[in-house]
Amino acid sequence: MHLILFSIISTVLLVCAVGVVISRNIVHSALFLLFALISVAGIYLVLLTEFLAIVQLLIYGGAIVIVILFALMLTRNEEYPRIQNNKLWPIAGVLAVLVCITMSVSYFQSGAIQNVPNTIAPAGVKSLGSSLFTTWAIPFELASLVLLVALIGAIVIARSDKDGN
Amino acid sequence: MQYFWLIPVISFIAFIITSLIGNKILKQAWIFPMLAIVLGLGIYCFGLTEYLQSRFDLEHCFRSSVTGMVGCNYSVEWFTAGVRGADSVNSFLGFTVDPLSLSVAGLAIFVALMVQIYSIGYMKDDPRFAWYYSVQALFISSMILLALSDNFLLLYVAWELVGLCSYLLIGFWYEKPEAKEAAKKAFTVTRLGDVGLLIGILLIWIEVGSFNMSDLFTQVGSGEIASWTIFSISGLLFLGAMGKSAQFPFHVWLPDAMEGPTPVSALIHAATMVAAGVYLVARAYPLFVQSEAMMIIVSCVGLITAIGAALICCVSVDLKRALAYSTISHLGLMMLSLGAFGYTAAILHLLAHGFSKALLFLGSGNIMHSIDDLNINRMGGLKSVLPATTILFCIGALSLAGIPLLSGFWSKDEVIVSIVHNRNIVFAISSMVLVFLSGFYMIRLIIVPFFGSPNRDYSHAHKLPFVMLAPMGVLAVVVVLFGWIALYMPGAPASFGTFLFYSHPKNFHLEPDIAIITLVITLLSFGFGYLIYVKRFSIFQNMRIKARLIIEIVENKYYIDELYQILVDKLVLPAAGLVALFDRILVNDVGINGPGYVTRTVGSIIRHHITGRIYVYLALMTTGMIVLGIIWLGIVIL
Amino acid sequence: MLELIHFNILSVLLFSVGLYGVLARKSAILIIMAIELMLNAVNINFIAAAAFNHGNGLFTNFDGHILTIFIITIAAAEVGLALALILRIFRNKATVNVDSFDIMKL
Amino acid sequence: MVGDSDSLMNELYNIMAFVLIALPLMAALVFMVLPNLTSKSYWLLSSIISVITFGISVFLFMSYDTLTGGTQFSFTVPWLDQGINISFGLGLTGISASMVLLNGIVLLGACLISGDIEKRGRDFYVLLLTLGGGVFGVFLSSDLFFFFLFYELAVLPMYLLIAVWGSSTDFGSFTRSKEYGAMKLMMVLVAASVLIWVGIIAIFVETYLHGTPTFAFEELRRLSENGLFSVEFQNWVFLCFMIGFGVLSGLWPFHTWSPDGHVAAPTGVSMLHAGVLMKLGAFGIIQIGIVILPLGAQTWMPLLMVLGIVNVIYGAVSAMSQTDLKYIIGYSSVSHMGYVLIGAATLNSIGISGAVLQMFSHGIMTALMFVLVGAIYHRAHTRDIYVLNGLIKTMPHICVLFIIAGFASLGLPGLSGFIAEFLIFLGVIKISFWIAALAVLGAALTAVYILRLIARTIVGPVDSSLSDLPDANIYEKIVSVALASVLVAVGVWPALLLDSINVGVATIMSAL
Repeated sequence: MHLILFSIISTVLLVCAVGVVISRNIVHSALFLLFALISVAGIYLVLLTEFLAIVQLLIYGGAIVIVILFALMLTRNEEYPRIQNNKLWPIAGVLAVLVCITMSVSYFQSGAIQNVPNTIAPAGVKSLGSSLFTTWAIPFELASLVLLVALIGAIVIARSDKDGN
Repeated sequence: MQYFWLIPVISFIAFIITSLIGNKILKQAWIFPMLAIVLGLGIYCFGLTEYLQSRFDLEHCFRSSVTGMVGCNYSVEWFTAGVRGADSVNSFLGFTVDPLSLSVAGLAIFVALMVQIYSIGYMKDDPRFAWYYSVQALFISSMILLALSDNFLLLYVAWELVGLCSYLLIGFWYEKPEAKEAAKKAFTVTRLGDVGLLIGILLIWIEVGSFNMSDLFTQVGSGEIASWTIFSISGLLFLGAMGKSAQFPFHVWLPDAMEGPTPVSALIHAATMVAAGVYLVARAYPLFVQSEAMMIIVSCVGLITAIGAALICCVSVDLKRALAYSTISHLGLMMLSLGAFGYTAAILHLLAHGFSKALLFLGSGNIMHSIDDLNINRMGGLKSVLPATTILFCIGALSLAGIPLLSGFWSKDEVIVSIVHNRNIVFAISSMVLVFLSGFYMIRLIIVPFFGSPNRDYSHAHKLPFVMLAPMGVLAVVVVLFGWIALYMPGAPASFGTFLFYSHPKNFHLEPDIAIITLVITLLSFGFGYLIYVKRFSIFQNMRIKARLIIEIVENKYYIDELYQILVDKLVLPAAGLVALFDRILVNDVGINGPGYVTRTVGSIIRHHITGRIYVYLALMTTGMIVLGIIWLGIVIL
Repeated sequence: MLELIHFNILSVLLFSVGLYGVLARKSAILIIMAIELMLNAVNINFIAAAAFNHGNGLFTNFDGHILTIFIITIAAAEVGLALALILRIFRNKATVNVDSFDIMKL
Repeated sequence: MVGDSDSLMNELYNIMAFVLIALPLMAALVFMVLPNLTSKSYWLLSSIISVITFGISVFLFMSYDTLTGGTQFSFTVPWLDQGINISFGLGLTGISASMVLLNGIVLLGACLISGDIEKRGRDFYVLLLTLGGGVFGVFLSSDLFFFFLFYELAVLPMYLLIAVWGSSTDFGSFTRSKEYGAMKLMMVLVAASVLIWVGIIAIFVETYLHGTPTFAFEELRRLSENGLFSVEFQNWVFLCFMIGFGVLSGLWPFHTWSPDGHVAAPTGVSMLHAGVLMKLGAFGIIQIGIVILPLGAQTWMPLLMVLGIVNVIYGAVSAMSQTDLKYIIGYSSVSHMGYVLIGAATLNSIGISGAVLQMFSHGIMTALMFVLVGAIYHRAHTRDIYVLNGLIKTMPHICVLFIIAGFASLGLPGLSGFIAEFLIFLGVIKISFWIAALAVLGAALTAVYILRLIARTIVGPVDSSLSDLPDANIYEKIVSVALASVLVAVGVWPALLLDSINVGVATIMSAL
């Protein structure tokens, strides 16, 4: 049952992901990305991690894709339909395949996954929360600082320099 | 005698003063050098008297067991290098007073004084009058130092300094290309000989452990030094002597050196500096006599030089150059004499030749001063224009030709005696040929310029000032009287043979048969010259045409200069050019720039991967990752 | 039966697709999207590893989840900044084609 | 109070060596923060500084007690002592006394002569003083780490000094730009200093492994005497030192940076370059290589001697066919530094003291030559000896001094070069007759190219285009006369320097 669900979701995920990288129209790419990210949330659900699935939907599906669409809108020009692969794309394909092979082989070769239990346990949101706010409290606060800096940085960078020019 | 060191020092001070302020007192610039040399002569005379009158019981004086002469040594330390006491070299500023140094120093001081007086007249209109006198003072200083020094290092110092003065004075009129080339040639050629001298001195130090001459002679005398070493040391020293005394094949610089002012030729290139080589051989005589082979080499070099130069002198048309060749010839004769164990004879000839040749050069200076020309074929009949000069010149020339009672006669006779006694018949006959040749060229130099009919108009001839004639007169008196010291005079402290000798005193004695033979040969040569140049016998003119080739070779100085020129032009300079090219092309452009070029080329090839496009960097990064992954996998699998 | 290795392989495939997108496409925005895919691949890996890493159904260790949360956070920040940069560049160059961003060349 | 002022004087006396290094470096720093003054005022200030350093170097030289010997004016401050033991140590030995004096003289001369620098005056004097301070540091350091630090400090300013204030020359068949000269000099010297640094680190590691980590000379020397360094170790480390330091002394075949550097460098920099910088290498070989690695020295000295004699002959022959004044002097420097290398390679006290004396003498002589060549170039705007002629008519002062320098170069007795070369010959002939013979021949070859130079440019008929050039200005006169008098003084009375050099050499010999 889980396996079937997993197969369906991961097929959708991979198809959407391929759609993102080969679609000629960039807006289609963005939509494919949205579906791909939602599929990832599905994977999380398969892994019984519902909290992260929700976070995934909210942040990726909600925020990031929207931001990307905004960016697309702001940088819209007539060359979008013509944006093609660059000259390196065959090499890129080869490299991607190579990475895929190397990493897969590594997974099969490494002994790290031999001794894990083959059942999935649900992660309780409560214990996750307590871990996040006790053991990981300082990194968590730092992450918020990073977000703040990124926010300010994004504003500073993106703002049109009326006073500069 | 212990004040002898003052002589060079005073002259050196005069040199400094004159070169500093000389141009401010231009016409009076002669005062300080002259003062120095007069003082020097005073000190010298005082010391000489002291030496002659002493019973040699003075402090610092002792009789050398090797040379047999009494020498007085005075020295102070100059410098020490290296670890004191263990492995070091000590050198001393020391001088020795013995008959040899007294003779040569006396010659130098006396001739220098005469030449300096003469120069007041000769050089008076020269814009570099002061410079002339200051270099003269430096020369005297170093020449006296050369004669007095008691160790080889100091001798070498003085040796190079006289070479420097010679260089500066040959190039005195340095605007003339010939003068500057001649100066360069003189210094370079003598310097080549000095390479030998310096190596010889180094070898002496290795063998003896000091530069001191008497140390060396003691060790040589005691037979501690291998004969091969003695041969090589004396050979190397002789190389230096050959360079300085213009012996074949180093003789080429001396004729060109006549580009300098004539008084300089008289002092440096006739009487004193060129005799330094002979002096060096005489100085190191205890070394030379230990090596029979070396003595033969010395004689042979002397003989070849003497005959070769005499032949050139017979055809030379430039008065000063002819005199220069005559000087070379006489220096060769002195070497020959030294090689034939005629030690005393050689030194006596050195002195007699010095006085006479100085007189001759000053005579040619008079001619130069009056008519500004030195080609003897353009003169003739000068006796009516320059009567005093004619007489003085004749005295000098006849003395060198070996006319009895003049000083040259005594010394030459002694030289011939020692050659005849100590060398084989070839040398004896050659020396007779030499006597003939020297008689012939001297009579030629008398007849052609001074007698016969004038070949040019002398109406513009300058008058000679008294200041030029007076020193020549004094020199002439010396030339006439000097030879008599060879003989034992009642009342005199010693004859020259008992004053200056090697190993044991030996009075001179005239050997009548040899004296008569040489005299006859000389007179024959005079007659021969008379027939050619006065009677102008046609038979000789024909001979001249017949022997054209030979004469041409002699007139061109056996093409030795050309040979050297070719050697330098075709061998040395191209070789140097090749080395420079090698340096620039191979060492620099290939060796140094090469790696740089390779680095740059490789860099400019591989920098093309820097396209500035992010995906290229990422692709490379990914490749690297894959490679690392594969390596990791390889490690894990294996 | 669902095993960890399935998730690993899914993650590898997703990562490779993302990598292809980053390397092959010209549009800067598309590259960012591909990067998001790669990040998600990593996230899947983390979560999967965490989900299978338990003792008898009890979690002792939330590191995988926590890291994913951080990655999502950083991804949000990164996208914001990256898009700001792209906007900036677009304003200067009127294009988002990375072929024209080659001023890093010497 | 008397006691206080006495102790103050004592204090000052003890840190004199430090003051000598610090003064020019501090001055350079101060110049950097000073407001923009004119080039002339920077020149004035740095001249004052160099007069003071000259005074201190004379003081140090005079106060070096030759009876006590050893290292005097020691001054040590620990710097990094946790397990590494680097200390900032200074000290004056018999050899460095004369080298410090040399640098004092040449730095003063170089400052005085550079009054005509207009472009970026402040930067020029900052770099010049840094260079001078660095050289003082090298001569005075008693710690390998700081030795190397100062060594680099002395080398690096050279690049900018040549590249910015130098001159490019077109020789017809090839050109040498100032950038090229500077770049080559820098590249070669830095590559060489890598070798030195490798050697220094190797020595340190060796001491570290034996539990006595140190960079200090005295300590290293003691360890070496106790047999810490094996023969194999000494052999390869000394080879590093020999080549690394040798390159700085113009060791064949790594010498071409030197003539090209001279051709490009401005006058004052040329003086320091040939006068002092090239001495650093030989100083390193003598003071560090031989003392710390005596066995390695014994292994490699035959090679160094052969390379040295190649330097002598090769440099002289190359100089013979050069047409540019600076090239001739540059190659003559290569030739003369060959004598220094030979002298060091003799490993006997006479040869080494000759080498040190030659370093001094050549430093002064070549500085003098560059002053004069710079003056000629400044006036005639060419250095081609086929264009220049009869200069003595128009520039008697410059030319007479040039002739003196030339004769010092060809080893005329009475000038310092002779004694130095003679001592080297003596040292060499104890080792090999033929090397000595070649060395003497090299001196004769020197005569050939010096006389050729004099005959071509100085004497002879004068060209009309050169007939109205002015003679030396007052600074050139002061500097050149002072340098020439040093040449004469040392030549006439070499004991002036030899006394302290002998003491220094004795220390070195005791290490062998």
